[in-house]
Amino acid sequence: MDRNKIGKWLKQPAKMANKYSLNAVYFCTGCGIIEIPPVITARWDAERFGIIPVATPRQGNLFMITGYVSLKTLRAIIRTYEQMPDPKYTVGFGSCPINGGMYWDSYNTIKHLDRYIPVDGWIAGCMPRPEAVFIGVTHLWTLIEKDMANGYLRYREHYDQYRGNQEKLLGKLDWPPLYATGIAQKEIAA
Amino acid sequence: MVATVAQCVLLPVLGIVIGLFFLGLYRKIMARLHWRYGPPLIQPVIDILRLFFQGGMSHGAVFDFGLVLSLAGAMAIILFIPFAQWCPLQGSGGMLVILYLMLLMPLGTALSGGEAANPNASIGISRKLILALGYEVPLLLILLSVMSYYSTISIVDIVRGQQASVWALFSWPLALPGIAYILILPAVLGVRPFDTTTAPQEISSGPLVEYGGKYLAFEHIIHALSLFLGISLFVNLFLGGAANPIVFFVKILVVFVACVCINAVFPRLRIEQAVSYLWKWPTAIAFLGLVVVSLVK
Amino acid sequence: MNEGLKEKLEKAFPHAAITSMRDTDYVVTADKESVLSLLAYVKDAGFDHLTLISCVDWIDEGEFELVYILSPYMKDNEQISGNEKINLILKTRIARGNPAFQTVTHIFENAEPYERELHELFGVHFEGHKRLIPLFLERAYDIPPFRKDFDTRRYVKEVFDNIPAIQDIKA
Amino acid sequence: MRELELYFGPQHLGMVGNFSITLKAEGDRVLKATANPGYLHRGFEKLMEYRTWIQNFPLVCRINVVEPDHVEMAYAMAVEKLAGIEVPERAQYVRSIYLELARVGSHLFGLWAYANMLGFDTVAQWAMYHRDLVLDLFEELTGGRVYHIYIWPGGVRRDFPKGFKDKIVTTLHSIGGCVPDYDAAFFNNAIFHKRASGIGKIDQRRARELGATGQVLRATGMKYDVRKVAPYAAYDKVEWNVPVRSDGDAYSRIWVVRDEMIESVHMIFKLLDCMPEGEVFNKPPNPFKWKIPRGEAYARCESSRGEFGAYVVSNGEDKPYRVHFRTPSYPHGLIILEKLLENANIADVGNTMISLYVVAPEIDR
Repeated sequence: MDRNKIGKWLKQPAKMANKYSLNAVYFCTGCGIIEIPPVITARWDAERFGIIPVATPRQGNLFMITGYVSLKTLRAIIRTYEQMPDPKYTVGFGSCPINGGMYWDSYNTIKHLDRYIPVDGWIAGCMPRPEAVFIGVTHLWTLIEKDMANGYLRYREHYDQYRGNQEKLLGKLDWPPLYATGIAQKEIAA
Repeated sequence: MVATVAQCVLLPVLGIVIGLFFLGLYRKIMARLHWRYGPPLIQPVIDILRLFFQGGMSHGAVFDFGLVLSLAGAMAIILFIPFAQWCPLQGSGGMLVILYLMLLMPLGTALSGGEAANPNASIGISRKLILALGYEVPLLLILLSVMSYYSTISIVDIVRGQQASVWALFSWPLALPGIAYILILPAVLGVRPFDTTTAPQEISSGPLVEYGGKYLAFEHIIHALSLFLGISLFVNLFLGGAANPIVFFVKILVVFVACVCINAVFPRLRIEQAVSYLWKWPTAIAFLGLVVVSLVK
Repeated sequence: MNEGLKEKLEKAFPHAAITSMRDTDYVVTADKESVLSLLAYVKDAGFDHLTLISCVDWIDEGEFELVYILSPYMKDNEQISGNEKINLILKTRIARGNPAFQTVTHIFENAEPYERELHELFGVHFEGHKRLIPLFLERAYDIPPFRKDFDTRRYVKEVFDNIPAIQDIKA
Repeated sequence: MRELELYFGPQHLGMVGNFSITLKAEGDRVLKATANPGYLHRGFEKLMEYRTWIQNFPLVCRINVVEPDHVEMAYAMAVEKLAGIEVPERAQYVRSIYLELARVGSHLFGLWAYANMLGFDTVAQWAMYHRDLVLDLFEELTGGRVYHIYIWPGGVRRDFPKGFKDKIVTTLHSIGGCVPDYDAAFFNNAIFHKRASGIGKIDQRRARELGATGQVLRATGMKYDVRKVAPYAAYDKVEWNVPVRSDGDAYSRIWVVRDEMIESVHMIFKLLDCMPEGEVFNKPPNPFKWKIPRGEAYARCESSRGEFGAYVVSNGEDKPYRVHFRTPSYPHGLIILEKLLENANIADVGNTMISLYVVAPEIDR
């Protein structure tokens, strides 16, 4: 470790710790999950960068939406996302969560993931190769460094809109809102 | 007096440092056995740091209390187990206190995890308690035979007795309980094939399922401490302790690496298979050892 | 046996039309009253593996076509008799207006999820089925989505394209 | 004891694929298990009705993520049956080799999943590494790592590149050289035997009633393999065995998988030896104007989990009128799994599921 890096560690321990300890929630949301096992195992070894899968959302801080999101999965994704403690980062993986990809005319998959939960970064491709995952992660590092990976703050700020969009699609959600909604929400934002 | 107080403060810190080093080493060795490079050695420290900066969620007063109880229990045992020549509370109680305090760790986790009211957690806790029941039986027999052989309950005296002659593992009647201890050591440490308690693929890491943020960080520290404690106890009882901290460290390191290698080559057992294993061979050997020791004595 | 089976079927079920398409595919078209007995019959005749139950929406003719595809398991653990390569495609038509049919779960136990799926995606009701609960879908659709008059592209435009993007309040 | 309701999945480390099982449990014992699919439902067969015959190829391979090749094969065979297209002989051999490579890769993935489920990271990581070597072969052959879109009606998209034969042989030898390691570490491991034997036991009569195929059926002793009973591609050109076991539990299934992998590798070597020269592609008509005559066809092939079938109906248009895929995981995951999990131990839920090799996207489609 060079001196520069040690200096950074001393200055911004929180940021550095968040960067080098990305614990991914292992949620096989779509077909992109097929590239996650190679990424975390012997050939590509993501653990070099501190990325390991964890068992429950409470323990993780990186949420990879791997592939298309069907309506039933969206419900599970929202619940999982809301269970994760702050700060948390979301990465959309593959082209399907970006704009629907090849399922643009499917009646059961959502087209734009960022209208339902905040997304910090995208990795395009179908499938993205393991190298693309690493490039995505290094970009996420840059975003964390510059305080731009603030999806969880956006979620709190615009919770009214996010919850509105979710309920528009899934009907009345059967769990209480994570943050205050309505007028109280606007006060927080102000 | 000053020396004792200083040891009381420094030994738990030393325990945490060594425990975290072990966790890092564990991941590194496992990675190498998996044909991959592995994380940096300080990865557990980074993880814990990150968890302290992450918001956690408490599930009530008992949740916090159980965690503190667990941590306090672990810290307290360190003061009773000699680390080379340092053992601040050697005059008070010895092995019996250790036995009592060792129950605190699973109990605290059970209290705390049970408060989270997650079915996975309750299954994990019941598994943890059953496993503890499984290895406590042979462990008690082993400790009894060691104590009766050296006719003392003081662990420092046992270490001295071994340093005067030969390591207990290689002396005749005590070799039997020694072998039994080796057989149950993975269960005491909770490594494979006995990591049923936290089996992430079965019950989503069991008691830890609802922990996040700083609570999980504390759980990691407790885990690190328990690794350190389990191995220290074994080294003191059967590998002759050490007169020199560096020698002691080398000894626990060797035992730990052996345990990691065992961990790497086995899948995990089901809980009833684990208990039936623990109550069969280790218990039989430990019992035989106790009989032989009492006859020889 | 193949020719024998054809003759036997023709004898037992005079209303069923049997056409052999290729050397391995036999197509049997039957009216809906005789399907259950036909299925039971061919099951006894060796076709004991229900591979697939499918449904085709012939919207122009106002009918649903239920398709049962069967093939034989091996009689013996070791020996291949040569019949195993035959696929028996059994078809019947039901009215599209109020589609209902009897369940075949009492003949083939593995028909259960297939019928559940057809119930959900085509809206075909299977009488006597014990568990006709939703299988795949999360939202309720006015028209079951696999019917031909359900236009998924229009549906996507109406539903998904109407979800607004998140507006930044500060900006 | 208190009755618990447990959700095994969809967010779960032991769950491979986006699938969920709702368990009613009492202590460690499962009283009732309900499979809960649909997390991956995209309505493939509906989407295919909107696309031309050839446009559907990129779509169909997404039905099964682990092993897209057999889906391509089933669909291509059905289209060939409908349109009456002949396939050149060399293409049959190429297809066979390609499908067997896919089987090896898929079984290695299954081995990863199973070893990972038992907490046996070491073997899991080895298996995943070796699967990656197979994917490298695919990448050289087809340009895609996971989805290949290699089989087309009338043959395959391109011939083997120069020196590709040697690469296959080298790769398979390097994987095969590790079989003793796998045996010593995993297949002959006493604890693996303890964990797997007697789990998810199903006898042959019951397996037949419930529509089992693939290694679930072969683990009960029946030598039923579509490659053998209804040969397609070049499977009838070489000698090979169908590995079977008789106990019908998870242990037998995993051993059948292991034997199958070895058998596949041998088969690839034999096929490479007797591969004829010639064309590999009978070009079909212009895909944008290609109309296939009215009719229907059912084609099936043996995927690494069981019988994979495609039922295709054409009404004379340039698009399929109706397509329905018969996937092996469908009966395995929705019926057999539910039946096997009754009265099982909670620790064995994932164990049973992965030994049946349930792949979720195949069920939902």
